Amino acid sequence: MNFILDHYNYWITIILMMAGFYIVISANNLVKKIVGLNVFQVSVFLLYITMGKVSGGTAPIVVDGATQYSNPLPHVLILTAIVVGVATTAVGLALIVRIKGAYGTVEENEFKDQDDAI
Amino acid sequence: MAELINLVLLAMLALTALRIIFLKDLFAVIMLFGIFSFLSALIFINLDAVDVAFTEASVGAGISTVLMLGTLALTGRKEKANSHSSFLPLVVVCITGAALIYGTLDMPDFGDPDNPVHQHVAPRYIEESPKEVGLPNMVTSVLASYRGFDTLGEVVVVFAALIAVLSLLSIRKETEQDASESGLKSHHVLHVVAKLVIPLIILFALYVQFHGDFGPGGGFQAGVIAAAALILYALVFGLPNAFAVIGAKFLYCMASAGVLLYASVGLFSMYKGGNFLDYNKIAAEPLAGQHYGIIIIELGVGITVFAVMLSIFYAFSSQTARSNIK
Amino acid sequence: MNLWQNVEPSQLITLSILVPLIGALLVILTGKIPNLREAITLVTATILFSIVLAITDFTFQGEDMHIQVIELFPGLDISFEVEPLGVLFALVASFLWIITSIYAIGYMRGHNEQNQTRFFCCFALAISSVMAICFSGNLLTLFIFYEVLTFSTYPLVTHAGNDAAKKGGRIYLGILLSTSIAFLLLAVLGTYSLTGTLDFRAGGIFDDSHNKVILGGLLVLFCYGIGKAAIMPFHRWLPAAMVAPTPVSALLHAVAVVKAGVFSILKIVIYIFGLEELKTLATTDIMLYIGAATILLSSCIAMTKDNLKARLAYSTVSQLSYIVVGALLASSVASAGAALHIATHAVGKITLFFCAGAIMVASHKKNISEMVGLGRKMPITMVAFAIGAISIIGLPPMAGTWSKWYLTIGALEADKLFIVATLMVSSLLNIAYLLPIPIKAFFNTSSGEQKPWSWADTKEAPLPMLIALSVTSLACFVLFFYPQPLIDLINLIPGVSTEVEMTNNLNGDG
Amino acid sequence: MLFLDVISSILLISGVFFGLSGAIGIFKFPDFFTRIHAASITDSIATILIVGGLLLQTSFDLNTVKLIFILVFLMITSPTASHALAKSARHGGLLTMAEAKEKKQEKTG
Amino acid sequence: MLEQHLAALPILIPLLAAPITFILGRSWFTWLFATSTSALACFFSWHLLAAALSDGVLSYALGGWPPPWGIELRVDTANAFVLLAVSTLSTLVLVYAKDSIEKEIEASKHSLFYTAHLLCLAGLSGMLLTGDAFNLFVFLEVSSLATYTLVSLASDRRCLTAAFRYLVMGTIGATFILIGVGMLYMMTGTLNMLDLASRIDVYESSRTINTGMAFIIVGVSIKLALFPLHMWLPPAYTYAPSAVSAFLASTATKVAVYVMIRFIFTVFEVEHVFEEMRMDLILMVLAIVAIFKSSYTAIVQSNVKTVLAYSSVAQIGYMILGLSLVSVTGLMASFIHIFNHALMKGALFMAVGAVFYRVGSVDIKAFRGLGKQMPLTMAAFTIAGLSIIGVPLTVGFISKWYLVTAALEQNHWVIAALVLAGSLLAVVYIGRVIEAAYFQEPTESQAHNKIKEVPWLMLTPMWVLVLANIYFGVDTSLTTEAANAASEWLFQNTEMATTRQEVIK
Repeated sequence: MNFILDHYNYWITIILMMAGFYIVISANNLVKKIVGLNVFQVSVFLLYITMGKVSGGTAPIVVDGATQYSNPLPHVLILTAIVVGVATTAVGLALIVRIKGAYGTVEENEFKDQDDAI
Repeated sequence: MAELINLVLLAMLALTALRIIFLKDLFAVIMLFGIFSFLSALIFINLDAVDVAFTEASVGAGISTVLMLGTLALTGRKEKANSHSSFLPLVVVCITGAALIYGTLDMPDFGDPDNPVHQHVAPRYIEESPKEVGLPNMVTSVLASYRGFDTLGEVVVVFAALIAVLSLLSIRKETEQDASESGLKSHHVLHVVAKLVIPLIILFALYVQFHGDFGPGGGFQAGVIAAAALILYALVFGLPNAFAVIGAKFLYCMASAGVLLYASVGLFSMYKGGNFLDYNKIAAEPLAGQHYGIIIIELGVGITVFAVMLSIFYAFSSQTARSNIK
Repeated sequence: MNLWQNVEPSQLITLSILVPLIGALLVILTGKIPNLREAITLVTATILFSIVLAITDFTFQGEDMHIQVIELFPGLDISFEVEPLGVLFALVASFLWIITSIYAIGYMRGHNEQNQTRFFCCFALAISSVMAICFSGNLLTLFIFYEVLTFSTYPLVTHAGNDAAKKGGRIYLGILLSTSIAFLLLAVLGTYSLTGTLDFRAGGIFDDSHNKVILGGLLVLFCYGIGKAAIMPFHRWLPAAMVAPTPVSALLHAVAVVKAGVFSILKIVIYIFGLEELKTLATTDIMLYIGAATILLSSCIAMTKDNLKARLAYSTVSQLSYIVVGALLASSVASAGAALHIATHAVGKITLFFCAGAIMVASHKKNISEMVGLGRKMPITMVAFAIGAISIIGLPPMAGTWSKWYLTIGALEADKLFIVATLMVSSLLNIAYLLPIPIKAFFNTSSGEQKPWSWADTKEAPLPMLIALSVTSLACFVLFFYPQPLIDLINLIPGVSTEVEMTNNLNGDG
Repeated sequence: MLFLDVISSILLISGVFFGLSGAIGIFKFPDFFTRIHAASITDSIATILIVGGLLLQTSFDLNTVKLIFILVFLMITSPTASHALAKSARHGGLLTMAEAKEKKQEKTG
Repeated sequence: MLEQHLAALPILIPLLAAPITFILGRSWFTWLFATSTSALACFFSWHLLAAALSDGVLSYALGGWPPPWGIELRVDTANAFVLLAVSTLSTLVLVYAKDSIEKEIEASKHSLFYTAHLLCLAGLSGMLLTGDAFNLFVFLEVSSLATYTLVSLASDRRCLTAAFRYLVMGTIGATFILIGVGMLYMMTGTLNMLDLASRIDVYESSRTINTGMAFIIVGVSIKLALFPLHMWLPPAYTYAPSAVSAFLASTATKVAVYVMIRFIFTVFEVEHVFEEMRMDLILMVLAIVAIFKSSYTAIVQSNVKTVLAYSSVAQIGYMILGLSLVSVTGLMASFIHIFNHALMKGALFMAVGAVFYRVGSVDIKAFRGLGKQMPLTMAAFTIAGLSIIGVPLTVGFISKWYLVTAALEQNHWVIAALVLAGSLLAVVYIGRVIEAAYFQEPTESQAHNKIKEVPWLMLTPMWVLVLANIYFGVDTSLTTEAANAASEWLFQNTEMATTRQEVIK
């Protein structure tokens, strides 16, 4: 039981990751793919933050009287990763806008058909 | 108590994610994603990651969602029925998931202070950084000083995103008669409130920017918040007016300048005989050097993030405007 | 005789490779002036021959000649070394290059061929790489220039540029390149990983410590990897390459390229495996029988061909396997015979090709059935053809006699009666497919009354061609009566010498 | 202090109640305008009550000031957002339930 | 002063130059600036390789913080060698790009192209030199974002879908790496690669670490387009502008291969990955399937750029095969092939780009008769093509030689034979193009408008690469020495890590 409680966080995180991953590879609509990608990434962020938590610790900002702080390193890494994620999202969305303009659709199978037709 | 909140939030997160899979209405999908982001920000707070929560709320839930909605305006909000089989993706996902679950079996217990992750590198950050870097916010110390090179890379990623978006979507100034069309012209209440709120937002952005050393916040969050202020302006008063306030060309220069400002701190420390980004060498006193260095690079980060986020918004919304005219 | 006394002997190797290369460059530069271009070709060929003669001289003097050019891999370099077998091949190739150049001038002009500059340039390049193969000091060098030779002759094969030429070129390159990459390179690397060296060494680099099964596999890989030796079933490229202009077929596909193949096999057998080691391998016999089968089968195919060049091509396939068989008999006499056959078959077959080209230029006939009565209009050509044919068959007083003689003795010595029988049957087949051609040309009595075509406007071929084919047919005679220098040279090959002397005595008695 | 705690609890509980009712309203109400009515209750009264409750929990330091700022900010922005939504809906030609009924009657009549 | 910062300069120079290039806007000077910056980076990477060859390992602590607390740049022979290939190719491609992009990219986007190119160079250099697992992820994303930009700059609309597919797959790969790094960090508490190596206790094999390793390997495999995760590569290379294809094909995947080698050999112990988890078998099988399947696919394509793209997937198979042989020679073969393949593919894509510049199409039909019309370009294509096939006196032969030697060292005769058989397939797909160029008549429309040779600014870099193909195929001392030092260093590294562990304890 303890084992389950101790790993509950990880498992939910993994379920989230897999939900996101599934959306990415199964979705036909490009916007949804990007949403899936974001869900996937945010879940990975959760994994990192989860491992940085110390029970009974506080946020890693020096406060008088606090003895135990959570690990600041995962926070730093994820700050970086979040920004990287939004950068990727922006590029992906810009591509979608252009694809819509060029093909008239953002459904993967439809523009594949158009390409094959050429 | 915290554990319980955590459990509930995680469960809500899982529900949201599963709902996203099955919804066909893309607008709802994006809204759910915004909720997902906010929920995860809450979890981050609960797990003591205040800086991350701040960033996730402003960047993940804020800018990402805005951009997605902007895209949606151009591409249509219904997902068509999926024709191809979803069997293979399911298998792939199951295998990946099984691998991950297998990986968790040896993972250390959640929150245990004896975990290896808290042992080796982190203690120095926690114990020494207030002395070595002189900032109470350890996240900022690590971000800007110990791992300053990562952060430089991160700014460059943002800059690269700008290059990518510009190469895909060009920003064009609308002509005068189009200007009357755009914006929420008839919303007088909005106009008034926006005028009231925008200065406050910018003030808040500045607070976040310069208070990042002491509390949660820093260049990223500040840049995004400041960009949000101008995005609000552009939404309410129309894109042409926003261009009049800050033109695209100027933003490009700002984006480059931010990166260069960051890097120039590194170069200056090289000039002073230290390694790249060695703030100790910037000033006579190492602590003062750390302080100057961090303030300047955070400023660089803020400038670049602000300029890039706003330019990306410009790029998307000028596409929308053009398609509306058509 | 030796014009190159002042040159360091080892530098002669460099010169022998560089001279044709420089010749090729000059040919390109003077491409606009045909007379000058062809003069350069001739001069280059003559210089090369004199260099090779000098090298021969030094070889007889027992001079040790070797150079290292560059280290390609640690401990493995591109190096050249003179040894008697290579000298023999170099002599043949460089001498025949002069003749072929003379012939080619007549042929190319008589035929009004396109792209003559490219032709002469590639020709010189091919000779250059043949020289490099002759003097290669290790297997790596041999392999590299083997490939260079393939590529430099490809433009010659596809010279005509029409569909047939392209098809031929594709088969040519396809077979030679694939076999060399898939089998030969593997065999070379296998040898390297087994022994840690690729140097040619007297008595071979393998010894009893190596796994026999692997060595047997390597032998098969070598035999098939050297596709230029045209062992069945990888012989298809040779008939296909006959689309090339006749001088190319003559020099390259009767002498330089195919001989480079069998020369490589011979060299590998003698210097890599060693004759003693070869005897112990199981696959030697298998390859021997495949070689014998190639001899017989291709002779049979040759009989069915009406196109003269195709018939000659299959004849070449058959004759090449003589040399392969000679090498694989693993007897020193047979090896000597095989080495000698390189020279004797070369002069014989080149004569036949010259004649085929002369007939084509003069009468535009390609098929044997159309050559009835041609002997009266082109007596010199057809006489030369007869001489070449007799030499190939191996009847005295032509050069081919000696090599077949030694091969047969070698087979007897190795107790391979089956091979002896094969050689005999093959000689009969040679008679059957070669002799009818001159006979019909001179003595066509049967179809005398009805002549669907007239020979009225047919004259002898251009003078340069006649000179060339006379010289080579003369060489067939000369080599019968005066084979001693070549035999002496062969005697110098380690592991081959003693037995040859013995047979010499035998020969003298007979 | 007990007194403050009690008041704060009352404020928080009632805030949660309004928030919950607003959420239920969003689901249960039939059309856009009624739903936005429910939503704006969550936005305005629920937040005011909750932030007010929290204010009483603080010890009147920097956090109090921050909460007051948040309160003011929310009081400005939430109604504006609801207003903008509703106005856009009107602008886009969406009818209230009553109007829709009227129109229907006109058509049938 | 520069000596001291040698390790950081190849990253910093393009990184700083990129924003400046962006501001400079569209002018002739932008090109000059970008090219000379890249040349400068190339110059320093030469120095870096020389320094690494003489001094061994160079460590540069960024921010003055000692590793593992700060980020470390760690230069050894291996990454200096790959870096040299990357920066040289970048410079040559930039020279080539000036004229090439005139026809393929809108004029208003030229400065964006140069900026993205420099960013990509900076990202790739960062990936190579960094000694920090998370920093690797950051630079991976820098290079990836720049790459998506570069691919999407072409005028053909299909480049958009190609770039999108690349983006999705690339991000999945990067996220997998992130998961893997996270798991490693969770079990060790450090991110520095060397430190990780010393703290991963392989004997007490932990399931979390094994999973983390698997995720990193899969993530990198996506980036390096290991079969069957290569689906993004062919469309991306086909529809990208030619200069971009030339740069990416010759560098981007190679850097990923290096990252894989680095993780397997320096972070996880070799014995652990290969002997306990039998990763080598999986990689070997995948590599061989990649060689044959992709070569076969290349044969049936009609677009020459697609042919070359599939050929790249096959060639990556050779590199992975080399490393899966787990020997110094095998690893050396991989390194040499990384370098050599950059030379060949660069030249090939440049030649194809030159054809596009003049003819406006890269279909195999467009190549008909070009042997006469564009002799220099097609000669370059032919020589580089022979190099891909592995003909002696070209670099391809050297790679193949070492690879087969490595296979035979361990008595893998079948693999040796398969490698050589694989190059036969290369004969076919390269041969098709060459045959079209030299032995087929031009199509009617092409015969009419006289096709000339491309400008010298395009020919020069192409021929520099072609000559390099021959030079390094004859004088192999530089490549062999560097690759040998690199692979030996990587094999010794395991010992180094253990000694270091003792010191820390």
